[in-house]
Amino acid sequence: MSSEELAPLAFRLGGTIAAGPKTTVLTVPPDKVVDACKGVVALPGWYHLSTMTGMDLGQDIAILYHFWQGKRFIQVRTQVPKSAPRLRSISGDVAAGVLYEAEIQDVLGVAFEGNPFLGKRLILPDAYPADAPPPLQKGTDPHKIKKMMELE
Amino acid sequence: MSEQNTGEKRAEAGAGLMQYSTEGMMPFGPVHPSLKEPEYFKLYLEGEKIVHVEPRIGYVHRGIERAAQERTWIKNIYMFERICGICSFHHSLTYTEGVEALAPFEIPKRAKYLRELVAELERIHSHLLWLGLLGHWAGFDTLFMWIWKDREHVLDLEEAISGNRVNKSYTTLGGVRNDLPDGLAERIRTEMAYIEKRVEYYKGLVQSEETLVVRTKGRGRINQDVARKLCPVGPLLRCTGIARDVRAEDPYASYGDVPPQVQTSKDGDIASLMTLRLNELTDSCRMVRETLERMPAGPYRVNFPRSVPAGEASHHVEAPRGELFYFVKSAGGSTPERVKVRTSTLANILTATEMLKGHALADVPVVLTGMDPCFGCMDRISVVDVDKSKEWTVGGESLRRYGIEYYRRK
Amino acid sequence: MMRERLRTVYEQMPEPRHVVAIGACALGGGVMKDCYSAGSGIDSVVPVDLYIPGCPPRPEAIIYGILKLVTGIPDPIPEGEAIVK
Amino acid sequence: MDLVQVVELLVFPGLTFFVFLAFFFEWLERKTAARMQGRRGPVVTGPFGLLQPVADFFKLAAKEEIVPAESDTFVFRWGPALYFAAPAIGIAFIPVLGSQSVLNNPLDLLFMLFVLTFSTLMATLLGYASAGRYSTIAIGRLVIQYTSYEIPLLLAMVTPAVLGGSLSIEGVVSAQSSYWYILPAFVAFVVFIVAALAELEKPPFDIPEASTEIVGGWMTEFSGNALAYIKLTKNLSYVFLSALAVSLFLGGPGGPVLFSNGNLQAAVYACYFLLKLFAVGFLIFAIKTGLARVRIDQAARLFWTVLTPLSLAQLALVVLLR
Repeated sequence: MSSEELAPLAFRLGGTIAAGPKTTVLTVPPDKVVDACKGVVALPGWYHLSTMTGMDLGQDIAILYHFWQGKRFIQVRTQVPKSAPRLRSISGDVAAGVLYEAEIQDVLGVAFEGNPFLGKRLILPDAYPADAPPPLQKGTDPHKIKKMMELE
Repeated sequence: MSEQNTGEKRAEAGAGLMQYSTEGMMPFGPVHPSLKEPEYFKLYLEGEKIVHVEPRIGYVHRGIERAAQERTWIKNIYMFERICGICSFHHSLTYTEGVEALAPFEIPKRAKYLRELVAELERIHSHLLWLGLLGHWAGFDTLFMWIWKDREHVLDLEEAISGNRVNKSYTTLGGVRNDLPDGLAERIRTEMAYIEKRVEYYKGLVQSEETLVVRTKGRGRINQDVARKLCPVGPLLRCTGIARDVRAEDPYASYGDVPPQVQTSKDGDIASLMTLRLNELTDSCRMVRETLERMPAGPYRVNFPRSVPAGEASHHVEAPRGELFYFVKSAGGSTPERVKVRTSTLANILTATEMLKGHALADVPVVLTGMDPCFGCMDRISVVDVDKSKEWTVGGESLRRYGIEYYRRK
Repeated sequence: MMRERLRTVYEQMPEPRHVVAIGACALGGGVMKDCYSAGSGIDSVVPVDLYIPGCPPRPEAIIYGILKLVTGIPDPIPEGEAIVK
Repeated sequence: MDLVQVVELLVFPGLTFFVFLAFFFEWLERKTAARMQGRRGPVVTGPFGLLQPVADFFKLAAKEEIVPAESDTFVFRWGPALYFAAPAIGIAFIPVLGSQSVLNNPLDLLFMLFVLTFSTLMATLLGYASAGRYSTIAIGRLVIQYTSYEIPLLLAMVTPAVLGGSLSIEGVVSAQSSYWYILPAFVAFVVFIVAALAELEKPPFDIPEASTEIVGGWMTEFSGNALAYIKLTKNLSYVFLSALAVSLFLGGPGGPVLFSNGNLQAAVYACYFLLKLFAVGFLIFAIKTGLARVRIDQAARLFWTVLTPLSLAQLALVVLLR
């Protein structure tokens, strides 16, 4: 059902659609992600942004936007290279995204341009060492960070 | 983090935020009698009126999502349920059902019913806890004592079913850990009758007790437009009149067989949140009874493999505080590749600041309780006024000048 | 950060004072021990008089522990001397 | 002033007697609240936990005292003593053994008003001297609350004076030998009790010390000995205001004469007084336990728009009746 609704949007943005049993995944290039989210919330009844997930895939970082209505999820998905992790913020159009973006910025180091939390800590404690890598990036050793924070 | 590039942007963004000096700032926390967990709220006051709120919420950030990547699937259940002490079962339930969605296994029906039973018991104890705390924070300690005494009945039931009052560790991959002990069904029915009687009494009380009514009526009001924009979840969303409930819309466990009657109320203030939660309590009692009646016989658990097939799954449940969302990714190994947790309180915090604005200091505890905060879940947030793009550059005697301007505009 | 604050609060408290560590995480980190932002036991920050285990401890356990503390507090031990019973 | 008077002033029915009553009132308050809330209240120290408030007082007094660096040290140190003095002097004007009180003056009802004001003033000063943020907010609330309840309280106290045609407490008490003034001045009695709740900072008017909002209110920075005395003063004020209500509206120690012997009859009068005192105290406890805290603006609105007109109407009625 949501696949057909999404088809024109995907076509316009040059994205691809994959429909799973519960989730319809709309993959778009990073510069189209704001338009994609705007398009999803414009669909009737799809105003609810459940959350955003960031994942370290090795070379890239995947950003997932989870929208929910009824029995289905729409997942807008994009990837940014780990070497230049920046993306436009959706907080202007989908206000609920502010905190989720800030959280991803903290744990994965992705900069969301236009987010009021840009460059500020949200989830991490002040004692988290500034020179340590973001905690959810692969290869970060929790025990090393713990030592740096004098917790061990 | 590309620190060097973000400097300019930071200054730009900073200009959009409200900035006040520390005079007239009132610390609310990190350790404060009315906060059950250590959090810090900077309240900027003008007399008794709140002009700005800046919660800083990271005092219990632990780094669970990172640690989850290093533990086995089964070990993670016990860690995730310790994210939050009040809705612990819902955390483990979301996690296990999310993982089970990746594996081609059918979970026994009896296990699903048992999950719904414990989930509803937990909702009852959580809602009672909330109502008691609201009484306490409104300065009505008698209500607090009464309700928490009644809540013990539910906790005792939970202990009888699972062996522990709070962190129940009841659900597990492939079902639940143990069957319903013999003779407990009858006891649950008696206790539910008792709770229902008490809830009816409290319904009358919260409407007739004049001091409680004036403290909650019209406080922390939000409307449907704000709710659509800021995406709050759970009772906070339903009290504006939007009937969204994961249990009804996207049934999990056995909610397809024993569905809830979705409760809503119109006013969107704390008083309507109270009646809404009390109505949900009655409904939960009914659901507990129905689940017991219709529970099928059979096994309560199947064996689950140690490694989960590769794939991704999103799962959400209706925790007492609202939609609780888990995203699970498996690479086929014995540990998860990524588990993302979005707790209900994190989704509600933006709305809560919207609710606080313009209220008196005396309303802060009541309004903050209204959203039923669970800071252990929320980690840390420092909230800013997102709507206002107006520039606020105020220096030393800012608040005084702000006050003068405020009254000139009036 | 929080360590210093906790220690400050402890030192600001008027005498007599006692520290009760309640729950597995306060005792030694508990289930969160491997998390990067969680400590491993409160007794590395402030001296603890009483440990109450459990996750979470039952209310009865807390009451029992505090009663033990109230009825069985040894006299203050002079600095540098070991507790010998 | 002879020796008997000094003993009366300091021991019975003066200060010591009322301090014991203050401890007993705290016990009664805690016990009532506990029973109403389904708890047991103090049970450990003394029979039925009767000595718990005394134990608490000495425990607190023995604790280390902390003086904040930014506070006004002189006021911070000596203020609690003056704060204690207010109700301690006030109770000497309450007749306990018959219609005679230890200290008396033809205008002592006005002096009572001064004592009540002085008590609030001292609280304000103490909060101000401790220079904490919570204290500052609390004294703001305290002053607003004071300006709201003072006029109804004054009018409620004047009503029995008009009825008795006297401005002394003794005069009002002896004028009530035929009937109690609660009958013609019931509204004034209600207003007095509500205003007393505000003066005592008890729910629903515990706004200046709302623990869930501003920690300990204006007492936040106090500890040890000073806090022990502040708490004792609060309990003493409790007794003092209840005693004032008894004297003004319930005929004080008056009642049937049982003995011709003067001393025995004095003991009977003391019993009458205590019974009425506990009745009033109990009434205040029950109201306090059953209500939530209102906001400061709601409290001010209640006093200005409801209680002030009510007490004015009551006074006018009484003046017309006479």
